[in-house]
Amino acid sequence: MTVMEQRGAYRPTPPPAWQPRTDPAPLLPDERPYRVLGTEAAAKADPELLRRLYAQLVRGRRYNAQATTLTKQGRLAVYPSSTGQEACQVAAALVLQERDWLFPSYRDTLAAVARGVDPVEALTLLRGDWHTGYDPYTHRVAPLCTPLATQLPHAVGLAHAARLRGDDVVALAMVGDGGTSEGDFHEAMNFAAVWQAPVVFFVQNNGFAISVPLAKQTAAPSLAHKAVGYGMPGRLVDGNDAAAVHEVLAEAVRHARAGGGPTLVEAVTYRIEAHTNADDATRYRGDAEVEAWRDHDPILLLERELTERGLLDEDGIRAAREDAETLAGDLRARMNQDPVLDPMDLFAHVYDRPTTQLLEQENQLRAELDAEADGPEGAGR
Amino acid sequence: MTVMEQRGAYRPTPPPAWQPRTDPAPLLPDERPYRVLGTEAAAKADPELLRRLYAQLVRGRRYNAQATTLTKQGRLAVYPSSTGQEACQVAAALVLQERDWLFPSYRDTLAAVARGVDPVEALTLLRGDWHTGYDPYTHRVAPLCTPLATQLPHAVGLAHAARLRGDDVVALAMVGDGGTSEGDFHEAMNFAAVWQAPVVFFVQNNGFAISVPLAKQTAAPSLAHKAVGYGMPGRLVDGNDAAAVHEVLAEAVRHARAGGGPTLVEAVTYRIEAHTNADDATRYRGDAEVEAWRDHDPILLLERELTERGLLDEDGIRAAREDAETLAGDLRARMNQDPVLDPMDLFAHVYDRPTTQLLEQENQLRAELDAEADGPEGAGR
Amino acid sequence: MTTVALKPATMAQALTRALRDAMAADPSVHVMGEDVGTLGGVFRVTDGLAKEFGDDRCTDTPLAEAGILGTAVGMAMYGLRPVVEMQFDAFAYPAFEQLVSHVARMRNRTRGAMPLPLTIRVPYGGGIGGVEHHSDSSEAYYMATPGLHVVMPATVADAYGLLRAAIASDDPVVFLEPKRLYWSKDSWNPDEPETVEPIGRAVVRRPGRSATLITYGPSVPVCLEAAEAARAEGWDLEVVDLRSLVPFDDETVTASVRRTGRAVVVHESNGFGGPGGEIAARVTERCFHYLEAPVLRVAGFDIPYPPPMLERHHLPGVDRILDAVGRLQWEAES
Amino acid sequence: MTTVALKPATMAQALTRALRDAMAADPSVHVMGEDVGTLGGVFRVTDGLAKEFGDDRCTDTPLAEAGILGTAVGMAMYGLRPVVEMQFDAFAYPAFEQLVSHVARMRNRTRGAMPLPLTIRVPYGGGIGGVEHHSDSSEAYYMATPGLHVVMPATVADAYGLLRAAIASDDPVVFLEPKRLYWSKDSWNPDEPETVEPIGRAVVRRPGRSATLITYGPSVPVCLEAAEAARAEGWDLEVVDLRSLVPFDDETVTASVRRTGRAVVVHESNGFGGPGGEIAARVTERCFHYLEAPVLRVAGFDIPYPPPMLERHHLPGVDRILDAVGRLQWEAES
Ligand SMILES: Cc1ncc(C[n+]2csc(CCOP(=O)(O)OP(=O)(O)O)c2C)c(N)n1
Ligand SMILES: Cc1ncc(C[n+]2csc(CCOP(=O)(O)OP(=O)(O)O)c2C)c(N)n1
Ligand SMILES: [Mg+2]
Ligand SMILES: [Mg+2]
Repeated sequence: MTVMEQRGAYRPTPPPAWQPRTDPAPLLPDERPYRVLGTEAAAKADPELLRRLYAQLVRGRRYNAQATTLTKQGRLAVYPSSTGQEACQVAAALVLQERDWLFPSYRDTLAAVARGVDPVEALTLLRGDWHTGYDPYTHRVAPLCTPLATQLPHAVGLAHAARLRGDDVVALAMVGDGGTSEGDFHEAMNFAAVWQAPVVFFVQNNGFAISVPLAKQTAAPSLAHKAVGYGMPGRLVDGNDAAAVHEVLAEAVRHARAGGGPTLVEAVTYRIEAHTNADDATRYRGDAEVEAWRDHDPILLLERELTERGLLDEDGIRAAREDAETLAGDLRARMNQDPVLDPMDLFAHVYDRPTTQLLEQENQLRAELDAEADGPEGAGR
Repeated sequence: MTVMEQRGAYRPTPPPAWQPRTDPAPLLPDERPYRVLGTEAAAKADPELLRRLYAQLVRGRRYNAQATTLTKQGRLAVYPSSTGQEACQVAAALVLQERDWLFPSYRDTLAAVARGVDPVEALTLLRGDWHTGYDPYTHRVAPLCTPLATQLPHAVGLAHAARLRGDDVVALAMVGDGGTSEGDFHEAMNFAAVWQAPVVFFVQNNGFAISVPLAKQTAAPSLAHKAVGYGMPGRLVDGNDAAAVHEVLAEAVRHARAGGGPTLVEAVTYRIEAHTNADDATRYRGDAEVEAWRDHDPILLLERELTERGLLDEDGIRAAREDAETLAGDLRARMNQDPVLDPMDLFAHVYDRPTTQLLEQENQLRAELDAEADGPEGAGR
Repeated sequence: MTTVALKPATMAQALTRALRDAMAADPSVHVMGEDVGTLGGVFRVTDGLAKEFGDDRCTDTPLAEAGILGTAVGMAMYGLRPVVEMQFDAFAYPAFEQLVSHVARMRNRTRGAMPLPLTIRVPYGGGIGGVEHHSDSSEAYYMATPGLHVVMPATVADAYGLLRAAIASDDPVVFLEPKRLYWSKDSWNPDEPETVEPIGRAVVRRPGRSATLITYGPSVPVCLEAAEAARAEGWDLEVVDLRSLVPFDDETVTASVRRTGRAVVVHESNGFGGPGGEIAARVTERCFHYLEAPVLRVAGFDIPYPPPMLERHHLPGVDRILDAVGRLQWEAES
Repeated sequence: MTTVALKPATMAQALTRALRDAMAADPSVHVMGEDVGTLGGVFRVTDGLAKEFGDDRCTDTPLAEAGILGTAVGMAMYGLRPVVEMQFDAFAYPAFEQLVSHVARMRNRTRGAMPLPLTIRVPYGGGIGGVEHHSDSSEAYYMATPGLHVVMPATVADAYGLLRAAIASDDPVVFLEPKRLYWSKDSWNPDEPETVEPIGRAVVRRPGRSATLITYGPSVPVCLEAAEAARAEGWDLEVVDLRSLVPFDDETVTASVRRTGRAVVVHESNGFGGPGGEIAARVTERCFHYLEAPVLRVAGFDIPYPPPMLERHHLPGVDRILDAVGRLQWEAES
């Protein structure tokens, strides 16, 4: 008996399991980055919001400049600047409610600061006196994350947990263009979509992963196109247009909050400074490119919009800058003080209760420090 | 001076770096799985190819049955059957040239066998006398890969290396629906697209990852939709339609060979047996579902097409089954012999030359075995 | 005093019971992993939990270990107590970065503000005829990672007690379940399971005076068997079951070796770079003048885990242990 | 005999030269990693290679370590000799599964048919003021993985000789480059670099009679400094530079300790579960009756790597080494 005979008549049906599921069309991003400033959409933007964004951009720029200066003075071990990316940083912070969570990467101290974290605490990691300088629960800002894309599953898990608990909490997780190549990006996106977790994945595509340009990072039509492969919407936005970034993120946050699941937002922006102060950007890009982006500066774009529409005048500009100077001055003053360090902290938080081994080691270090303090002899070594 | 004043007039241009790249439309898969058998496309298929596919499907089904029997007899430690998926297995093997490479997973021994690997050698891993039973270079079949999706970057690297060397070689890498969730899937897809490596990613979506159904694995419109996020074409095919699978894979192989880069092919199929003989499929799926798929059996579909078109008669069917019986008989006979094992092999291939530590351990084991052989005393323990 | 009805139970059953009791006692305990829900896990350790507590408390995840552990980190950040299952030892490797760079460090990184009460269950070790990647002993990686606890039960009662303690711990615990002991039976009362075992205490499984066998997990029964066999040779061996590599119970181990003056460390993981080196070194540091012979090690060979048909040559067995005991320089005695 | 003009060169320069010479000598050598091309690597070790050999020989990859190592495996399968750079020690963890489950085992899995001539360069260790995840010492993970060679140079000449040997090896080599020695200088003739060093041979960097310091990589200069300082205390310390943890040169180490009768193992990686345990244990096994005191260990504390401002308290320094030497029970001598 042939298989055919066994199973009876032939039915030219498609495979039984197959059912077209989500329609991919609404998941696909626009063809070009969404813009608000300088377009008709700007008229609909809330003037108060635009002014708030402006003030924060000016503050953010000044913060970046101050932090960069502090590296030159040896007050910070390293600083990955977000100069040029302030619109993304600020919008990410402002778009969230107090109960929401922000998951920043090493480059996103400004977002943390804009959300309310004390700048000195935000910079602790980069000053080098401890890893995380702030209590993540105070402002619901996860520790600055250095291993690329590893913060993304954390955001998914937290958002999922909040939903399980019935809490109205959205998590917004930031990652760079380079970070999208990591396996953890993929796994986080997939978990979020399957769980319909209230997460917004926010990619700042600043054109480079250290020296590697986007073209060597991906062949995708855009990073936002990755969303469709997970069954979530992808959105593409001009990352230097603070109003556009805020609007797109706000929509994604609303969508997540309403139970609609995650969104992937790609903001096209540019890293004006080198990767960090330790990097030499002239090795991999020309001045012309940087200059072109300076013409597309986020503060420039917003300032133009606001002044043209009479929402900002010289006084307003001055006020914003004074506020920024206050921040910078305070930061400078406090960062110029040496942090108070207790070497015993090395052992205090490895475990809930230290193991006997750690207690022994703690005693050893204490004895060494006591000896150092006592005699001038040991100090030399 | 405001930023605006510094940079001159406001230009409402999009961000400088932005240029729409690849058009996503041609990358998107069809709405429904592509079919050949029972459709008009079947008329264009090469009858010789269809007959070859048929003979291989029958062989493959018999091979699966024999291997399953061998597990029941304790001759195989474990067997992940590809019963129901033979169209995918066979097409993957037949679509490649001799110089091409196949990267199978643990479930794809049949593809290896269809490509020419001795069935006993293909089953070595699952019998348990060694890990890989065949020399990968003989038939250009990579070792059966167990850690999910980890074979995919290997395929990309090999294809990339071949291209760098100027060799006309394509790599076809097989992975399951579950495997697409792993980070290595993502990283391999991305590298392949960025490098335009001549690789075909072949996903056998058999509905389950052990017990986990596809709906818990992904929320994507289809697995083939993942392709667009990497900038490569995604293709969706009825995995039980051998002619369709062969055609889609052949096109992807041609595309890769011509320098067009990678393709992701999703074949919708079904795992008729349990995950392995150690699994109990009744815990997570009902008979009705399995029965529905039996009606959509790959041999059934092809047999019907061939007989209806007069390309296959009773003699042809008998010949195919006799050939399959020969394979099964030979496999049975040879697998019923105990493999000859040399415990010293444990040390022979850890390094090019054994370390002194391994030499010591080898001596220890040899002495133990000698003692065991000598006296009846030690044998008891 | 009431007598408790002890019935034989397997280690797998005790683990299931521990999960169930923990979930019942604390709604923040969530089980997650590949096939843990509907199927009840490939070793059936999570059997029935999804049914009893719902899919949200016992969740079949997508197939991605870094994703599983990474999302569990996020859940723990929010106050849940995830209990993650890695399907097999070697399939925990994709999650290695999450484990080392986040799980082990989050508390320390945040000065204690953000502890991660996470349990990572890993069916581990060989002896079950598994094909490659299904029999790794990976504890050396974990014990070399400060911030993790590394626990492995060897008895049915400990499986329950230690898993409860792991889940209750405010620190991340890598909980290594010896695969080949899943079906080992013991008299154990599932209706009145033993109290939660504190993590970090070794236990003397068999007192003895001639030498100490220091071991854990899957090698404990082998050592007990060796100790029985050793009586024929006139050796009275003490067997110490470490129960956790981190924290390490120096006190119990040191006391035993000081008493016996001789020691052999036994484990199934590769010898070179394996836990035995650490154990032998620290025992020697603490007991040097009590030692009649160097602390010896009986371990898996320094090879990738063998295929099923050859694994018996790799695994430390009674003979190899007795052989090592025989090399503990007994001449001085006689 | 011609005199060779020795000029000071840094370890980073010697490594660059080794890569360049290997690429020039063998067209199958390919360098790949994050930022290795245009930028020349974040430590500039691959500087100039893309220019000289083209992007296909020195390739900036996408940012994905498992992808980098996994594709390198495929390239090696096809007969190339990939030299992979992991940007920092902790950023090699995402590639852990590829490393353990494939790189270390492919030769063994295929009975020698498919060796993987792969070099994995990892800038490693602390002492450079790096923020978290930039200063890990991960050698314990690698040495516990059979199938890998684990090599770490401590001198400029060895950096060249060992890297050439690693690239020439038909086995995978994890090549650990001590970050804080990148800019260390040495007299070394870049025009006539030293011959390729065989992997697996330790070297006595300083002969001595009182005790042996066993060390490697970043701790070698510290031990040499300690040995100098020890002269003031009347100790003549021998310093053995292992140069590779796998293969391990038992012969050189055993000979030294048998001669001196005392030993301290020094490394920067965490003590517990670190390489020191293995080393101390095997030295003790082989030298028990020659030892006047237990082999001691001076290592990093059992904590996650500290922030820059505290790392000096963590790293083994001269004082701690001398302290350990002082605890080697010298009473017997006097
Ligand atoms: C897993 C991992 N690999 C490598 C690095 C080293 N690294 C730090 S930043 C960086 C580039 C990241 O680029 P992108 O994601 O685009 O973010 P950006 O720096 O541009 O904000 C690299 C490679 C890291 N931090 N983590
Ligand atoms: C990294 C990894 N994790 C887990 C496993 C255990 N495992 C083996 S097969 C399997 C399911 C795979 O499903 P799928 O990819 O759909 O392939 P199929 O078995 O259906 O062919 C799992 C979870 C594994 N082999 N590797
Ligand atoms: Mg970037
Ligand atoms: Mg499947």
